[in-house]
Amino acid sequence: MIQNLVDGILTGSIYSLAAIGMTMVMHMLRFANFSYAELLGIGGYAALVFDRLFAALVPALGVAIEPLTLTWALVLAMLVAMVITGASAVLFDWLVFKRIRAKADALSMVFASFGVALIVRNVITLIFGHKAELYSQDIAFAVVLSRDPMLLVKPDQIFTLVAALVLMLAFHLVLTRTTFGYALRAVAENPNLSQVSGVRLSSMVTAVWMIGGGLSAAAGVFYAMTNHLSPVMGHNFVLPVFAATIVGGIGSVYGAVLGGFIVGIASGLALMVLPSGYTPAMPFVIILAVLLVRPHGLFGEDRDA
Amino acid sequence: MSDTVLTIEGLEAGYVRDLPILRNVALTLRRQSLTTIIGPNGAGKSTLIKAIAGLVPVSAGRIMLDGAEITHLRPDRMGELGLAYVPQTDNIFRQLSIRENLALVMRRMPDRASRLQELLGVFPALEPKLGDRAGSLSGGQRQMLAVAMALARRPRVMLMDEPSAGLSPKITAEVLDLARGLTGQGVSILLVEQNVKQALRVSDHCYILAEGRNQLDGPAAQILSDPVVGEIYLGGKRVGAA
Amino acid sequence: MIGLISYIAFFATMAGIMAIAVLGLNLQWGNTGLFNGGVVAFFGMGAYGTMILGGRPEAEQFGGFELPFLIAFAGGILAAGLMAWVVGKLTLRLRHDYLAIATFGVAIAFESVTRNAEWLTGGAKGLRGFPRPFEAAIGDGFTYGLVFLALVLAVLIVVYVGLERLVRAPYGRVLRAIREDEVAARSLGKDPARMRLQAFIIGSMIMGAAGGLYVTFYAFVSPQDMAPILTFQLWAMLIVGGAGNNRGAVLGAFLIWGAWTLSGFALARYAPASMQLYAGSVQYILIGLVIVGMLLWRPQGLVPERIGKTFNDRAAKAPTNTGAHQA
Amino acid sequence: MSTPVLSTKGLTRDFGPFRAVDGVSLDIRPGTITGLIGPNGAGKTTFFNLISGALKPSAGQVLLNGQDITGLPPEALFGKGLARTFQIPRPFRRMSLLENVMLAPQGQRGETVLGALFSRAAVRAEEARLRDKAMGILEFMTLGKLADHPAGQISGGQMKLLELARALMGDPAVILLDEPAAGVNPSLTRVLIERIEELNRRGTTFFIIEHDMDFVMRHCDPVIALAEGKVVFEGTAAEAQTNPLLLDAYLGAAE
Amino acid sequence: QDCAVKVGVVYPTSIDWGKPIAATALWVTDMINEAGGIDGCKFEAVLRDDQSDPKVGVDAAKALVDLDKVQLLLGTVASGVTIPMLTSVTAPAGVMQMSCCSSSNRLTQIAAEGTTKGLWFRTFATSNVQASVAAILARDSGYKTISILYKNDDWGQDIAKLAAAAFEAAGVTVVGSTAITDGQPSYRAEVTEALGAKADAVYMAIYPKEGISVVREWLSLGGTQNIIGTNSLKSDEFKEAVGMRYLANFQGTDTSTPRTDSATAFVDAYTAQFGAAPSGPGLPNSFDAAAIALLAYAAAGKDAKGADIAAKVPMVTDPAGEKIGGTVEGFTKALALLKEGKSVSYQGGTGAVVFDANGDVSAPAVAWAFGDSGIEEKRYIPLEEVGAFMDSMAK
Ligand SMILES: Nc1ncnc2c1ncn2[C@@H]1O[C@H](COP(=O)(O)OP(=O)(O)OP(=O)(O)O)[C@@H](O)[C@H]1O
Ligand SMILES: Nc1ncnc2c1ncn2[C@@H]1O[C@H](COP(=O)(O)OP(=O)(O)OP(=O)(O)O)[C@@H](O)[C@H]1O
Ligand SMILES: CC(C)C[C@H](N)C(=O)O
Ligand SMILES: [Mg+2]
Ligand SMILES: [Mg+2]
Repeated sequence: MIQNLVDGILTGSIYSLAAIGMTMVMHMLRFANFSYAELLGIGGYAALVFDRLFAALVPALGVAIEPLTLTWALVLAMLVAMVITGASAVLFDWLVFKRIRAKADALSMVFASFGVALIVRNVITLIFGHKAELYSQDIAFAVVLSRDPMLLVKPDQIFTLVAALVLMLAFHLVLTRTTFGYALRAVAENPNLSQVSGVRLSSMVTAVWMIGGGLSAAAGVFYAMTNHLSPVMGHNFVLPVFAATIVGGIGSVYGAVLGGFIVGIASGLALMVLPSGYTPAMPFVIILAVLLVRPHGLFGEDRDA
Repeated sequence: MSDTVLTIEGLEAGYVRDLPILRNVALTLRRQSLTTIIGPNGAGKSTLIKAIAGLVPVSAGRIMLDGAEITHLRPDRMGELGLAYVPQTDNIFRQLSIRENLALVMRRMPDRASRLQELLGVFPALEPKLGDRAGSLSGGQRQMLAVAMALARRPRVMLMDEPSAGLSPKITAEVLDLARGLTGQGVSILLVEQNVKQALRVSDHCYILAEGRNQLDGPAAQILSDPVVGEIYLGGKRVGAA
Repeated sequence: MIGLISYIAFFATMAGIMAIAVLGLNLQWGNTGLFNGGVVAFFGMGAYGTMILGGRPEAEQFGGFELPFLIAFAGGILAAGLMAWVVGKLTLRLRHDYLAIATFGVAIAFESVTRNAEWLTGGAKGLRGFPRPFEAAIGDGFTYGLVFLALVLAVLIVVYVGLERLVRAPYGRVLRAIREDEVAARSLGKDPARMRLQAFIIGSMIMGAAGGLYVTFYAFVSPQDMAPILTFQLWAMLIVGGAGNNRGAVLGAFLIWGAWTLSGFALARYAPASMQLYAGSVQYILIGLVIVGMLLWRPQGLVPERIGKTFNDRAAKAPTNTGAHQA
Repeated sequence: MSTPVLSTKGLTRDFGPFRAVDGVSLDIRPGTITGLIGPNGAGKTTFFNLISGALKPSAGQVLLNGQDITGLPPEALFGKGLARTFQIPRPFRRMSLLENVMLAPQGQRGETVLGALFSRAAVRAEEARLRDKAMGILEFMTLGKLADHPAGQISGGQMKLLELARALMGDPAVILLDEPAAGVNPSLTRVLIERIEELNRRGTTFFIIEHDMDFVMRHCDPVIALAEGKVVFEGTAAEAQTNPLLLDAYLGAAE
Repeated sequence: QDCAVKVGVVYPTSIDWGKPIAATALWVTDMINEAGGIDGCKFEAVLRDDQSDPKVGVDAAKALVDLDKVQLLLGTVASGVTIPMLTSVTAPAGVMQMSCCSSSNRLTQIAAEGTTKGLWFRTFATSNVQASVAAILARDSGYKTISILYKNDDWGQDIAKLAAAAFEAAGVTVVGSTAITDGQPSYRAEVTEALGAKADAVYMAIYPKEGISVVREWLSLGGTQNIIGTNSLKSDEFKEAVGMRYLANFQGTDTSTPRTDSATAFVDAYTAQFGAAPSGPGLPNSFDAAAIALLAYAAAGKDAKGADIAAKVPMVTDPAGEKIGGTVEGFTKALALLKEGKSVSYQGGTGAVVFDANGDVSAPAVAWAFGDSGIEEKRYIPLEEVGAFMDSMAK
């Protein structure tokens, strides 16, 4: 029970991380972006390439930072990957979304993003193959926090959790306390009016993609650290990340993080109440329940009000 | 420095390609003057203002601000050049608080704290609501906020699209007086109003727009007293309705 | 030659079945603005319902009532409608993305049930065994393909005509008004909750009909048919064809399904042998490019919604003459 | 004195700690054009929202023709002959102006599934009739030329007119208008007033929020003023004009 | 000679483990062409991807049958796709279909009903064999309790049930059975659940894709390294991703062949061809399916219909015939013999394949393990032993 709860929170922290970016991208660009989760894949693989490169160039970087499996090489690679992923997100926007945004409604964007997701995922497959890839062959053993009740956690996961919480706080403060944050929210609500209020639309769009891309790259790396890389990982993340975003309420950073935990915990506890085959449905049942009580998610706002 | 601050020549603009709403519109705004544009609903007044602010694509003609062409400038650059715009509808950010709305437009201003106090002095009704979501404001309160946002950056030229719509008579008078007063402080104002009589009383000059074209212009007082104009545009008497 | 006709008939059957489902979706989204992210669940409910009622009995398996085709088919449609009623009651007060994810959840839950509730749905191995209508009389060869196509087209036409009547009539006007602005519609005396639920149920029943035809055609259904990809395909058809326009919906179904199969076909035929193994990935990339390209080229869809097109012929309108602002 | 067509008893609405409408009790007599004035933020629109069912009251009652309609949803009230317009227009943006207006009448046969599918001839006839009527109203509002235009692509003032056209189309017994003249060209306002008065002569009751004092003075009787959620004045327009309280807080020195 | 005889191949090439299965089928086609082809013509394999989606698979099959006029179709993996292809396309059109990998019992049932008209074959034994072997291994390793993790699809549900029965029959208590649904980002909850049972060993009937996540998670949480896995985990990718040092106690099961060299020969030939040992499920099965079907086709002649080809299958798998291996030489010899009207006994990657009346194969089994050089066979379990065990279960 306790273990399932803790597992849920730890797994959820990756969803949370990705959902922070997702909620901002969705809020500002006003469409459900199915290609967002593919950025996890881009980030994960970009980090793989640079991790190998850095570790080969400077072998000293290749040692793990105890007690994590994270190496300095991977830390650096992750930073590079965040930039690369952000930049590719900006590129997709420039190539596709910007052009459609100019002419059509949100739903065309949704489906364009679906198309982009297909392309990205399969290009990754063509480049890296179907095989699973790992940053480190080592299996990071969980440490025993308590024997009764039995409680096991992996240091990497704790690290991810802390990172998610710190980033959440940072972004929430940015959005609610800085004029940059006001500008992001203003663009989300009314692009025209924000322009005449002196906000440069294209820089805000770029900023939000860079942030979203960077966060999802981090999520991708953290995920691959505790699991592994595969071209379909983005695809596997689409739903939980969406769910987290929606449960939290689109546009709310706190909501995204809480939503991530809720989805994680729901998956963790599902097995206690349902036969194992039904677990994939569990997060959605929770979402349904949350939305029935709060139709705009936990912290979401009614756009029409 | 020339006497005119804003010049529009042969302007053609519209929302969709090949369907101009404005045709060959010309207008000059004299420095420190209050010029009002009036005309029937759907005449193209808002479109004209939006075209100046860079929100509607211009297919022909030129817009000059202080001798520099701003025709195809991005809307967010206009503020830096001292041009402010109060839209007719959707003119506040509903999801942001009043304070955030104002902070947003003042974000590059060093003296934003004191400026905020000045603005609240002009619209005291906003003061108790500073922390509220702007979407919860009444129609008139929203209008006050919108004007305050435009004023915040101390523009040299202000474009105001029906700022008085929805305001109580008292506040309407105050806003119009405020506009008048601003011209004394070096601001030039281009106003669109349906509240014609009150607006013209404080204006220097008046343009009449109909069906996307210039119809008439002249000193405000003269337009106000012109019996024909009064009949057609000022609600003096009813003409030609089906 | 016969081969070509046979294949075209087969293709048209599949595309026709999907077109039916897309029409149902168009009523929900194009006209009512309901973002149904769980289309496959209603399609599936029609499919499983039809199969359980019409299929052959099997050991340790509920269902297999061997009801006549038409009754089983109607039962499947009703089952889809019933599910829509329950789901609609629960979720229709949600908006946009929220409704989409909630209905998506319903579809995932539905898939879970089909995968795991073995006694009811056969579990992952699926349900099988359905004597297709007239098959005994015609045999299962080429002619049967044509007959079945005729059946599908007949259903498609009935659904198309019915929906055209609905959406061109004041009924459709109310739906669109609710889609545009619920508050305003309510202030004009329209009941959004009731209308939405109605449109949702009707649309879902149409999807259920498509599902019923689908299992009848394949005589087999399994959770593999319940994958979210179907929801995506149907949506893509609607968006590419033009939401809000029934002709667009049908056109989109044929085009996207055509693109889906043609890309596989073209790769099999023309791609160099070394590429063959990457065909899957390349095909997905192609499909992605087609969708993105279409949206870049015609974001409103091939046949966009026509605003103002109502029940009566446009020409009946009197010439207008306004003079108030002719100075 | 005839029984009020609309009355409120102690109507109250709180937004959190803020009381926007504070125990308003009012009677609207049938056949009047009652004006509602008051400073910005006085609670006028909120009051309309409470009457029309768009908002639920925190306390108090609304009666329509003596029948308690408190808390009924707007769609039910429209059927009972109560229509309202919005201060900030809410057009059905991706529908033509004509469709916007034709939507309004209650109980159209073609609005049911069965009617739409099977009573084609009847529906067609009904539509033809509604179309003529709607076109008439649009022409009158100077919107005839735009009948086929999407309502999302008209000017701000035109949207206000459309708002009014929709309300008129339903032939309601009571119409609540929220600032019908704001943003409307004065010449056209005159036309609107004529129409309102004509309908009024035929028995329609109007309850109008308006800041245009010309309008209120000339056409509204009685006039009610709201301030900070409370009724502060009830009387004739002339009395309102000289009421010191109103002069100070609402009309201002300029008037 | 410019003539070509088209053969349909439908496998899920867009899915990781599908690609090598398809590659194997194409490789066999090349070998048989090199060995002489059919009536002086070449086989032309027309490969289509089914994306593991029934609609797409059926469409591909339909196009192959109608437009390319194939009389033989190889495919596919997922039973959920194979079944509608078979019942709505190939069987009605009289086309022969042979699959490498579909293991659903339902296919046996369909064949038994006569729906397939004898046109259906598969080189994959139904899951009974592997389940029995798993139980034998568990018993012989002295495990008292076992926890089952299974892929939540047709195959997995089936094998999990069979295995549970087999374990109980062997005196190994099943203390938990957890479904692994693919496409989940994390299997932590499932693993935690399975760990809770604290079993001596764990039985894994999953694919490498989830397997890597599940096993790494399992091990990192301190799960036992006593693992019994199905043939689906026979994968270098799996071995590498998990790491040899954790797989010392791993025992795999698979169907096999009476200890001939043919299985080893297949592994060597495959390694030479593709530069890596055969990993992933169904590769020898794909090889054999293609080889048997194409040899039968060649024997039937280039104008043969599906039924004619099917009729020749027993000639290729005749235990009394001359043994031929899965090499170009073997195929050359086989083609010559078949032309003379003699039957051959094909010895393939899965051994001497024999189909029963429903197109099913039965097979002896092996236990295998991961070794430094790849996959190593540890123990051969003859048909009799498997059979005896199954009989003991039936009581
Ligand atoms: N949804 C809401 N949440 C919080 N406060 C609200 C809400 N709606 C209105 N208010 C507040 O209630 C008060 C009355 O608003 P209302 O819109 O009724 O004013 P009004 O009299 O119509 O003003 P105006 O003439 O400016 O339109 C205002 O102070 C407003 O800020
Ligand atoms: N978003 C839009 N897209 C397309 N056409 C539009 C749009 N907005 C306005 N129009 C068209 O442009 C014409 C002029 O509109 P505009 O808003 O400039 O009028 P206006 O003079 O400001 O009227 P009002 O006094 O009613 O505000 C309208 O008749 C309308 O047909
Ligand atoms: C082991 C797998 C290759 C079997 C396959 N999953 C089937 O459905 O039969
Ligand atoms: Mg305007
Ligand atoms: Mg108001």
